[in-house]
Amino acid sequence: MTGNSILDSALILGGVGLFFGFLIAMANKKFWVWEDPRIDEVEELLPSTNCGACGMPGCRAFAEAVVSGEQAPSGCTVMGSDDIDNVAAYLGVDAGEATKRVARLLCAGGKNEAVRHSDYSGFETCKAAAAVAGGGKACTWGCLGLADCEVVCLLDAIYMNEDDLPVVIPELCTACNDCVVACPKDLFVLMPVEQKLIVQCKNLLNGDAAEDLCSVACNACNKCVADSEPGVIEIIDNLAVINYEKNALTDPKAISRCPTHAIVWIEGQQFEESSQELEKKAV
Amino acid sequence: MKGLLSFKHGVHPPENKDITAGIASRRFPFPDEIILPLSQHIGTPAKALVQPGDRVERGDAIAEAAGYISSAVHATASGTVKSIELWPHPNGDMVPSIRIDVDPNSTQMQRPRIIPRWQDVKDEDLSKEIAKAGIVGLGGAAFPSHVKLTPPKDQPIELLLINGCECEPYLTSDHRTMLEYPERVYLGIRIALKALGISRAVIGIEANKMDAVEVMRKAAPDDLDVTVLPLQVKYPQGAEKMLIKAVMGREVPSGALPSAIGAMVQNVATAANVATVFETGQPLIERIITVTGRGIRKPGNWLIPFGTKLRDVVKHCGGLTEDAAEIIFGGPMMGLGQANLDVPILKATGGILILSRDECKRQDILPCIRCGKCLDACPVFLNPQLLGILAKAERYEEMASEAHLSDCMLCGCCSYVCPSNIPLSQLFAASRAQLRKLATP
Amino acid sequence: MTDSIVKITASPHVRSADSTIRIMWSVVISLVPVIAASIYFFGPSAIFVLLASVAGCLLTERLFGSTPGSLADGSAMITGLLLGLTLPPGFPLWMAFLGAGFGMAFGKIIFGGLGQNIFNPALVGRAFLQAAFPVAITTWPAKTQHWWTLQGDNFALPFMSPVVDAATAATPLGNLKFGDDPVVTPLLDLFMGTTGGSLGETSALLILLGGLYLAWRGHLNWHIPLSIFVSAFAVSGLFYTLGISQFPPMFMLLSGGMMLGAFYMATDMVTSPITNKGCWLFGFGIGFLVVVIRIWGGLPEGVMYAILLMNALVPFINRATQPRLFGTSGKKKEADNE
Amino acid sequence: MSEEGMNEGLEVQDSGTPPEQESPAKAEVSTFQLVATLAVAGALAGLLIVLVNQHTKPIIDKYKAEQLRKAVYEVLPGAEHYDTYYLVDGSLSLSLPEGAKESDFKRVYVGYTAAGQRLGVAVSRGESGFQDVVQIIFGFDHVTGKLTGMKVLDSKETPGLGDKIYKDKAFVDQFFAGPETPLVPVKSGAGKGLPNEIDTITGATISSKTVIGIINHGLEEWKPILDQGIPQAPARSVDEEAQQ
Amino acid sequence: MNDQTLFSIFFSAMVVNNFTLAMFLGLCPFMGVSARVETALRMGLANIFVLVLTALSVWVLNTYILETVPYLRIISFIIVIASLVQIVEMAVKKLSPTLFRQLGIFLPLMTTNCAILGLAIFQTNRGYGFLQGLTFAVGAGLGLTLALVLMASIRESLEFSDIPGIAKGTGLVLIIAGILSLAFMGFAGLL
Amino acid sequence: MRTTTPSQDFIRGIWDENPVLVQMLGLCPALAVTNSVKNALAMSAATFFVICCSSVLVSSCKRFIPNEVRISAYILVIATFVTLADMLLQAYAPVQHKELGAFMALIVVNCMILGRQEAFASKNNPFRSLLDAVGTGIGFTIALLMMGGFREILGTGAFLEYSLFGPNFEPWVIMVLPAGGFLTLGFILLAMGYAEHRKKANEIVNEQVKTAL
Ligand SMILES: Cc1cc2nc3c(=O)[nH]c(=O)nc-3n(C[C@H](O)[C@H](O)[C@H](O)COP(=O)(O)O)c2cc1C
Ligand SMILES: Cc1cc2nc3c(=O)[nH]c(=O)nc-3n(C[C@H](O)[C@H](O)[C@H](O)COP(=O)(O)O)c2cc1C
Ligand SMILES: Cc1cc2nc3c(=O)[nH]c(=O)nc-3n(C[C@H](O)[C@H](O)[C@H](O)COP(=O)(O)O)c2cc1C
Ligand SMILES: Cc1cc2nc3c(=O)[nH]c(=O)nc-3n(C[C@H](O)[C@H](O)[C@H](O)CO)c2cc1C
Ligand code: SF4
Ligand code: SF4
Ligand code: SF4
Ligand code: SF4
Ligand code: FES
Repeated sequence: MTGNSILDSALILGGVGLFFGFLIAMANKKFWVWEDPRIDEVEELLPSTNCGACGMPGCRAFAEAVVSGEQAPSGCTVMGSDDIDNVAAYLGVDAGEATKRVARLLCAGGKNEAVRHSDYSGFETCKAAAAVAGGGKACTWGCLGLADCEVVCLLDAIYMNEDDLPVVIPELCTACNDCVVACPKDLFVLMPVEQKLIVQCKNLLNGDAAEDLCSVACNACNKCVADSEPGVIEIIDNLAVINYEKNALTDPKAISRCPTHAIVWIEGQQFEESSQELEKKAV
Repeated sequence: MKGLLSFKHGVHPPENKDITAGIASRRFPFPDEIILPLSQHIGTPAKALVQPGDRVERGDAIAEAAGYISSAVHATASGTVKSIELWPHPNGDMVPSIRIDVDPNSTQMQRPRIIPRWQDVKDEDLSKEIAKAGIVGLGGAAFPSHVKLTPPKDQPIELLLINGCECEPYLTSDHRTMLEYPERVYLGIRIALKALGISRAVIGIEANKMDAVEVMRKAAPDDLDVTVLPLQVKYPQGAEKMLIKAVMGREVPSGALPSAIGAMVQNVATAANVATVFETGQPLIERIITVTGRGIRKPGNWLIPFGTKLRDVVKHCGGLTEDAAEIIFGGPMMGLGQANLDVPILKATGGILILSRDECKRQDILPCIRCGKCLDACPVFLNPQLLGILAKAERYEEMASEAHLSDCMLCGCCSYVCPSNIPLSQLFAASRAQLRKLATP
Repeated sequence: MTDSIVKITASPHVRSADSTIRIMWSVVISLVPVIAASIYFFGPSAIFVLLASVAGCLLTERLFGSTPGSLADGSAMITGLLLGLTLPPGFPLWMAFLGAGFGMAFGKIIFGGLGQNIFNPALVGRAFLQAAFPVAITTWPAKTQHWWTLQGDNFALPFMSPVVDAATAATPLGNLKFGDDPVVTPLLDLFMGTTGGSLGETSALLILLGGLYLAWRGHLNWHIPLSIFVSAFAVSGLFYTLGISQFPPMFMLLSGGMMLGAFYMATDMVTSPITNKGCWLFGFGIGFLVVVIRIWGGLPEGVMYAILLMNALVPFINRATQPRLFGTSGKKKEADNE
Repeated sequence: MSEEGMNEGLEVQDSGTPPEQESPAKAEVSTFQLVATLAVAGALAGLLIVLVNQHTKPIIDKYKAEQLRKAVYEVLPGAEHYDTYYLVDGSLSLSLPEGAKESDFKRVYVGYTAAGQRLGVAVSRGESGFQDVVQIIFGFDHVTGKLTGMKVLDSKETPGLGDKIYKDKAFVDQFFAGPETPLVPVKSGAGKGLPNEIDTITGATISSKTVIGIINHGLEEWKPILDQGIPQAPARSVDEEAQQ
Repeated sequence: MNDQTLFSIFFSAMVVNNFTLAMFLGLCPFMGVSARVETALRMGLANIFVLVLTALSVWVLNTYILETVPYLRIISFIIVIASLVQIVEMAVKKLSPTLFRQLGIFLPLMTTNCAILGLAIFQTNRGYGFLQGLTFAVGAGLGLTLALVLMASIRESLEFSDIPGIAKGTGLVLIIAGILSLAFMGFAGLL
Repeated sequence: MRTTTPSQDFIRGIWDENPVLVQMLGLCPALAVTNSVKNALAMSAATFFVICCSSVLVSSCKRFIPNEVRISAYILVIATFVTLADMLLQAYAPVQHKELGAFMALIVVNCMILGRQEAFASKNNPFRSLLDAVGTGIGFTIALLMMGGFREILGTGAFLEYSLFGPNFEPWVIMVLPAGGFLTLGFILLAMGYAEHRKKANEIVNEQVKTAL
């Protein structure tokens, strides 16, 4: 080793650096492309590990996807939840809904109320059962109780109760519409929590014909119409229909004389459970 | 059996046709009540023409077609209209239906009317007469026949195929139709040929009905260019595309109608009923229906008026046996399971099958073992295994775009062979329903 | 039955008699002659090794399997038997048990259980053992004098090395490839099974019979063994006539795990392609790889690796060999491209 | 799945801050700055590395030479010093042609006793074994052709199996027992007692045979060259040796 | 100097000593980008491209510049790779946005992919010449692509399986890689 | 933006965001050189050295580095230290150096290190960066030791070459092979997944009970 080699190596490395620095500078000039500056910002917030675990080729690509809305910030597995919040906050994710909405079930005919005239056997999903003679339930509008909605709800906001009816936990429901799409009987409706008066039935028969199928069916007796402010409830096709335009006028009196309890006033969760069931859960 | 014309893949379930094949058809007594749903066919439901309290005679039109693809409904017995209300339909829904209290004292005669001579009707107007008589395809789909008889101008029909395959196990109604009414079938063929403006027809019959082949050959009029062709016994030989493949050796292009390759398929019973319209003036109000299976005491073939309730049929046929387990409208492969004895018999009901517990034993559903048997069974060369896992994962769009769900005939071959008992065709039916729901906002 | 109907189900309302459970147990039954032969040739050691590996499989499935009743479907039994049949008779039982547990847990259960695995569980177990205990799994004790004498050191203590004092014998493949004076074992011996080797790789005849029975019953896809044999025969025949390899083609087919692999392991429907076209490709690939590994590889036998490698390709093959839709030319429609 | 869920929850509660619209106006970076950064950094790095290299190189070189010397002495038991001969144009030479790179030439090491007597020749050579190339050095008496020793310099053979070619003393010792060449591999215990037999390792036949193959091929290659005669090395003193 | 034949270099780099499954190179992208076949294939192609580029530059560096200062290898290689990748990325982005969307976005991953530097180092250590280096790069690249695509097709088909909760994610991917690696041992000794 | 305390900087990398086990970074060395504890230690030590030095240097010089050549510059810094570590190891622990082989040089491209420079050192002061680097380095060491220990014990029956089970132990050769590397990391992740699963299951039950009551 001589002093020469010190010079050599400094020169070589410096030279290589010079060369490529120059190249990069040139390339930078020549190949400049405008980009959304937010991408840079988001990239700053990302962990920059370029691991690709998000399925995107590298953090920058992920940042682009997040900025363009194709990916949710939570797609990054490396970031902690605080960091995810930061990214979401930076991008100004929509403010929460002004009025909270939840999914409500328009059927109360569980296995203890509704008549089954046949046993469905086969693939245990509501969609599959609905394709076979309506699923074996006498009321063709009613809930089949095979829990497609429970499965599809990503937030575990739905559980099936002892009556084989899906119960929506209002605190967990984000009104994502998944259950509405999933139910082959179209029994879910998203509605504001303030709408407390609900007809839990879709049966279009009247009188005994309806009650023969289900003990909590709306039999179109008109009592609720009489018991509420005019125009709030109307019987259409043998079913009580509430006009939510006039939601302010609704009041619990409407349900007082309903012979089948098809119409209900809900202060939170549908289908309150018996204390017995709660105890069983707690164990 | 080998060496006969057929198609690739398919299955061969036990035929069980001997239960009723030898029993001649008899007229079914008129029940006390008739229920006639306004939608007994593919297309828009018909529009009622009567009010509760109206008196109707057998053969009167009580609902008219509500559009081009729609079909009229006629009173199948004389009596009084009781109401028009929601009533259970064999497909599981509640649909608006006309209820008629049958007059027990009526002679059940039709009103006299002028019957046009079919030879004199203009070719184009034949289908209008057929439409007026409420004729729909009796092969199962209940597609209004007048629509099929007026093919698009740019796709001229060259060959009329008469479908006498009756590939569904157990059922023998088409078989009996051919044995008992060969002349009517031929008259129906003449009328259809005239309506289509062509001259050649082929009658395809599965080789397990050689007596029908004989009868049809014997009855063949000399002046008609008709061939009676025995076909290999294989399910679903009677499906339109399979029949065409077997007879013409050509595949109906995916997504296209048979008219794309110049073919038109009509069921033998449909042909026979077309003939009746011009022979006696009777619209489509009754047909031969096979009541069979080991779950019914007295199986047989019956000429049953539509709208008769399942309950009445069962009662008249001796009732259910102890181990009856399932009631099915149609054959065991594609028929609809019935949950309610109040459902009425429809135009498309070719048979009522009551299976005993042994016949429809079912094992647990196991995971798919990727054996590929379903691929080897599917007559339209789909990949039911892939469709199945996609359906389970609820990836309906992919089913349609990647796996060609729309080409599935729901024939059930895949479910039939699946050793893991996966109800594939049921999943596909459900997926289609879900896709339809997603498409309509 | 009265007014109310007991059952409604979807169409079709009748089903073929075939069932997965029946298929699986038929496979077990068709293996009985092979098992009997292995006991005949190797004595009680064969029973012990098979028991250990079956026990490992059943226990693992019972403990970790997703559904409690999954033992009844017979697939765990098959895995155990087939793994046992690929092991040498003197194999320590603790190793057989361990390999069976590994194969079941990481070859099957972790993928979600029956029907969902990518690799053949029995072969995953064997590959693990081959890599973990390469000496023990290639130790073929020489034939003992008496039928009832144990071979090798079946009862080595867990985690301890087996002690083998008896002389070791060479398998037909090892002999031809690594032997000091390579000889081609007579085909008749291979056919009847009077040669050394793993429990199940001895009698080609019995395996052939079992396989044909299954093929006749429709429980295995005959395209696979056929294509394996065709390609192995053709490729090895080519190299043999060119003078590049010392393996005569018939020897290639009858020796080692070829028969068992082709009839029982490559045909596992879960881990083989779904279309017949795919099965042809799969089989050709296996046959080719076996020949290449046997002729040039560092190991005398390549059936296991060939099958595992092709197993890995199955998802890809499945993608590439979708059936042609009725009424289309088979080429992807234009619309599908975007 | 749950992550998406998390996000879903977030959307509801979080009132969200509007995006910071003031886009950080990208300051135009001067070309000079880019070039300078890399060049200076490179030069500094080079400097640092060279300094450390100056410190470590002698140690590393010494270690390497030491390793080689040890290996040569090990496979030529009794040797006290050795000379490196290069194969230049088909014959052995002690020196390289002007300006040639050392690494381009094949070489052998000729070992001497303390008395300056030629003991034998050591050759380093590699061939592929079970996993990858096995590199060994072996010594032999170039007159009688008998082996004097063998040492594995580099191998990636399977630990526990192939690595026995250097860990299994019984196997290695056979090469020091002066077997005749060419060597013949035999299964352990199956030999006929010939003087050129080597017992292979059970379970690592391939690796064993690789070692034997390397030696046989090495001899085939070098024997004819050595038989042409080895040019005499200039006598050297013990001091020189120490300096090397 | 190295006298391995081109075929053996190629075959060895591709299967026998597969970079991913036998040599543990480039595992981070292997884990990350192997979820979909399309992506995996593109990543593989981008890999091959950069590997070839690297092999070329390394050969130039080795033959003309680094002869006297071997200890500067690591650092020079990596500067060259990092800069080249960056420049190519910029160029592709500008010149062909389509190509950039398909391949270019994988480029940044390359700088921290040890397969690339690994190739440079092995190429140097084994003294590969120009053609040998190129062959090595292509073989290694194809090997990476093979492993990526295999893994991706397996993972895609597993989307429908009921993977037990604890195995969802990387654990299962590693086990599959382990089994693949076991299977690739079948090629041992082939060359 | 991020508000963390210095002690969090330090702790984080050790377990909760362990670079290998959680973030899946730097997998190549973690799998390649962990067939013995000794190698694992040597690799950890070298990596530790490199990550600490580069973090401090990068965070001190961050002002001078233009964005466009950021990556090149970081890599240059890292490569310098790797070269130094390489030479030092070669001089003072030649045996280990040989065992680690090319992976010593490959520390340069260990995405974990570059990741820390990009994500942390380039935005924080040298002290915090050092803390972060030390934490990450310890996390890396822990992961490597877990793997090395598991593989060496099963693969050779020894720990740090000290025989644990006596001479009759049958080594599991697979553990020291490449496949064993993948499987070992797989096992560790499965075990962690299992622990996580249990924790979550408990939480869910608790929550359900809470919401139900
Ligand atoms: C809009 C529409 C138009 C149709 N046009 C014809 C036609 O022109 N010719 C024909 O033979 N069938 C026509 N069909 C009927 C179908 O081809 C087919 O016969 C019917 O759907 C029932 O067949 P299947 O019982 O085999 O399912 C048409 C169907 C639809 C929905
Ligand atoms: C799977 C399947 C099986 C069928 N089997 C028969 C059959 O056996 N006999 C029959 O006439 N029609 C059968 N069809 C209906 C025919 O496809 C076709 O719709 C009918 O023959 C047309 O005649 P139509 O309009 O007069 O009903 C079947 C359809 C499908 C999808
Ligand atoms: C995981 C594994 C690693 C192996 N490693 C080696 C090895 O390093 N060297 C070797 O010669 N054979 C190795 N083998 C090859 C087998 O042990 C082979 O059967 C053996 O070389 C044949 O020798 P034998 O006749 O003594 O059994 C290995 C096999 C396996 C499965
Ligand atoms: C023809 C046939 C061959 C089979 N071969 C194997 C086999 O080689 N290994 C195995 O573990 N299971 C085998 N099985 C059983 C079963 O398919 C296997 O356990 C599944 O891979 C588990 O999902 C076989 C089953 C059949 C029907
Ligand atoms: S699926 Fe969506 S809308 Fe339905 S209950 Fe769950 S969170 Fe609410
Ligand atoms: S609400 Fe709908 S999806 Fe849910 S269980 Fe009832 S029928 Fe099924
Ligand atoms: S139901 Fe559909 S997928 Fe199944 S066999 Fe029939 S056509 Fe094919
Ligand atoms: S027949 Fe059933 S088990 Fe076999 S591949 Fe098809 S769906 Fe799977
Ligand atoms: S350490 Fe990340 S790719 Fe190798």
